[in-house]
Amino acid sequence: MTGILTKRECNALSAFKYGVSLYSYTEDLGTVMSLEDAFDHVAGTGSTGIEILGETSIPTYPEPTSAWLDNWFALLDRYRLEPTNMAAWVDTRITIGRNMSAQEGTAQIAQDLRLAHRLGFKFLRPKFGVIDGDLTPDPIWEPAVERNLDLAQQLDIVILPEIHSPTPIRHPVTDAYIAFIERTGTKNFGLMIDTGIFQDRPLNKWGGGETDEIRKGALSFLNGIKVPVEHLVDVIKYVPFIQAKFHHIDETLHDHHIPWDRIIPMLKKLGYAGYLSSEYEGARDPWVSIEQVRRQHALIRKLEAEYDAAHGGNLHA
Amino acid sequence: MTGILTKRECNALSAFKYGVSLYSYTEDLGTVMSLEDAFDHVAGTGSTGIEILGETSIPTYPEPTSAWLDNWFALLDRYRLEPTNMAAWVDTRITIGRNMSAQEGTAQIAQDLRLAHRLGFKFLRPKFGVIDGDLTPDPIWEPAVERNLDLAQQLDIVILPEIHSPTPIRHPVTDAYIAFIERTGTKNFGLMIDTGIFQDRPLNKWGGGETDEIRKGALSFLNGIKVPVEHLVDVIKYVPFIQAKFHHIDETLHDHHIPWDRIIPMLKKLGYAGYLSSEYEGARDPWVSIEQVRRQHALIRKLEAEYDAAHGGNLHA
Amino acid sequence: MLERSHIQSTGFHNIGPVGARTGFEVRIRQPNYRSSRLSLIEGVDLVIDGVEYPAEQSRIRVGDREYTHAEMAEETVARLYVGTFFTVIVPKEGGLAPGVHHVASSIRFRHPYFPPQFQPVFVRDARHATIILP
Amino acid sequence: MLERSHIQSTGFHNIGPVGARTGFEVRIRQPNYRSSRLSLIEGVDLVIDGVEYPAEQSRIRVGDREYTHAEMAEETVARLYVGTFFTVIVPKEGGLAPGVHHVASSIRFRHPYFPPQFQPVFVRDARHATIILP
Ligand SMILES: [Mn+2]
Ligand SMILES: [Mn+2]
Repeated sequence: MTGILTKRECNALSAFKYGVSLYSYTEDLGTVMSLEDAFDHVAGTGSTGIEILGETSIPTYPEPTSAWLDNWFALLDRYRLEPTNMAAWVDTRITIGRNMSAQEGTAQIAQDLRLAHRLGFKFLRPKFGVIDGDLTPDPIWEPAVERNLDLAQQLDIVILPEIHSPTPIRHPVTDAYIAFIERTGTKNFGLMIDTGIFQDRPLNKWGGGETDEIRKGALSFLNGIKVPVEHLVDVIKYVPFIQAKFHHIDETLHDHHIPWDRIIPMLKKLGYAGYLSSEYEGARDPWVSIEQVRRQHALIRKLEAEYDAAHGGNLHA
Repeated sequence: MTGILTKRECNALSAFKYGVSLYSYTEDLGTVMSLEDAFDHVAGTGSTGIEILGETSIPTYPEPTSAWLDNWFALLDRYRLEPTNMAAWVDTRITIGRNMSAQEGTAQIAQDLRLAHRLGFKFLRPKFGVIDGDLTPDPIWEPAVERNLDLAQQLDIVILPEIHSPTPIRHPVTDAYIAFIERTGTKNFGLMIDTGIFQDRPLNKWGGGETDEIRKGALSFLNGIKVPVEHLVDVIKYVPFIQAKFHHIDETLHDHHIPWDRIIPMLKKLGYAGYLSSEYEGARDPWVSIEQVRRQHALIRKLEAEYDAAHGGNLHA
Repeated sequence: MLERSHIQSTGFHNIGPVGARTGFEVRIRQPNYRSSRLSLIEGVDLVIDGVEYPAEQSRIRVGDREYTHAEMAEETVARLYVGTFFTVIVPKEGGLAPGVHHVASSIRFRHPYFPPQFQPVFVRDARHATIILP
Repeated sequence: MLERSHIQSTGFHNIGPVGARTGFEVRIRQPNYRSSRLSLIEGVDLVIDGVEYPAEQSRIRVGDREYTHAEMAEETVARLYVGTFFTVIVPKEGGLAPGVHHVASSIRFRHPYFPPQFQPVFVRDARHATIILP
């Protein structure tokens, strides 16, 4: 390819940033892997970013000890990693008989925003409880987020609800988030895409710790909701961060469920230059996750390099 | 049983002491288990004693850091365990072309005696290199030990070579150790029995990290050398410590290789009142060792209780 | 570090005076991928050698603190952290016999982000474990 | 903590400048039950995708220090501790291609307490491992 590049082509040659969510190492953490080991594995992929689950990674969440904080910053420094997204939860059905009020939800998000900021994160993903089989978030999500927009701006953090299977891109839940962004004009709320929405072949294992009961009830979900990658066009301008969900990549670098060969060219074409943060969610036999994450990085980097080679070379190298 | 007990019967009612060697957790240590975890597992068996391998358990052997020493004593205190035996090695064939001199062997043992003493151990088991297929120890063993007898006495440590399969009790190697004790009159040298010498059924797995080459060459060894438990009578007066080697105990508390139902009554009859320090050496799948050690303690305690019940009750409870 | 199985080998033992045991304890690893407010755990049911010990009759110890089933349900601040265990304390006159037992556990998790029809989720495990001291 | 397999996932990577790689490295867990003077390790042979990389042509890094095969043989003080890894540094022009490789390792241990006819003992492992960056 020669000649002057169009604006879109220039964008297309921006590079992905690579990261890993410690969710990938679920069950390994605490049984065969320490937080420091996890840093080593993330850095060993050539990543620049690390994503944590606040209440999982911080042993005294919501209040880290000063020793933990010292260690956190020492690890970031030693392994040359930057904090990307911190995952958090708003446990709306907080007891069996009572739901959180909007005020409690607001306090939860404010607490997590402050914690994420202390640790150096740029994104906060709150996971709200849902009220129905369509996974409609508890209505407190909107006031709880809105009352925190000023705080998020002060702390320079973007709050990102996750577009996660079985909720697709074109869905009232996603529409409601976009309407909120348009109404408030905020720069501190956006969408996080979880690539599990593109899954197009059935899962026979699931790493989320769920059991037979779930499996039977949610069978169609586990077959993959097969969102067409073209739907990214609708929302990409609201998407500063992507969780690269996957379940199994074999020795030939073939992913059995997620169509990276369509996702990656589309993200490149759309000029996405944010993180792809690995979220392995497959077999939880000890240590399998470490190698699976490495395979995903090899696969995605290869697809990115192929796209770059086919579109005028890697200008950002 | 009623009436006045004979001297032997009184002796027979002395109680075993229970301990665990961290050798049991080989391969788990450093992959799924920390030193502190190991203390927890040992204490969880109801043991009072802990046995370590000096160069395995001390990450900067031969010189522990002061932080490690502080932690060691804190763990002993927290888990109410006493140090029993420290295993050590005299690597006689120290390079491919050169053997240790008697002077070097002496220095090695002195170093380990001092280290064992610092950590509070009462026994030191040096494992010498051998010079032939009969497992005859390198002749430096005798001067290297003899030159350390005064030091051992000062430090109140008993040096214990291990009577380990395929070397039985009635063997020139054992005879030489006993002759040494008789000649020197020392109280700081004795025999450690490894219960692997009583193995009377073949092993199909071996946990020592050895490979096919060894397995083929040492086949008769792996079948068990079947030392009669009655041979303990010959040497028990030189035996202050026993390593309770075993390989597999099933869910019915049946040991597949070691005849505890003969060993335990014999040790009771002989009035043995020292430690039985578990040495699990079986399948090394992660975490299996923890449960195997617990089964051994349940089995041996049951046999001890049965013996006591049949011989006038447990006077030491 | 904890064993991968939910039920831990160490910590399975009788409680109460020797000869007059009042029950037994089992250590369970918090197996979920995130820490959990105690109020999100609706109970831990055990089955030992086929005998059921339902959550409602046991207590749970987290660190140094013990909770009844009703207290757990209202505890919205204290958490079961990932990488830690909790202890199920089960009353049983005489305790369990020394030897190997078959132990099954089922944790009833409420995940607020799961649809209402999937509440609670039962997270199960089973294994052999050994009581050493009578 | 290290992976149970001798060959570690992390640490398997090319070395030298991008575009002009000079070789690759593999991390190996010290798999013996006791720490080992370097002089007791007579070498670490690798086979990657069927291609042999004999110990004599590699170097070993322990902590910050690198050893040639000959230097290892004479190093009687420094040890490979249990719970730690060492790195095998293999010269190979261009390095290894990104992707999944089959990696086999064989450590030649000399155990002085084994009879002379069993020296050295070859302690082997094998697995798939991934090179990420070209
Ligand atoms: Mn996700
Ligand atoms: Mn032994």
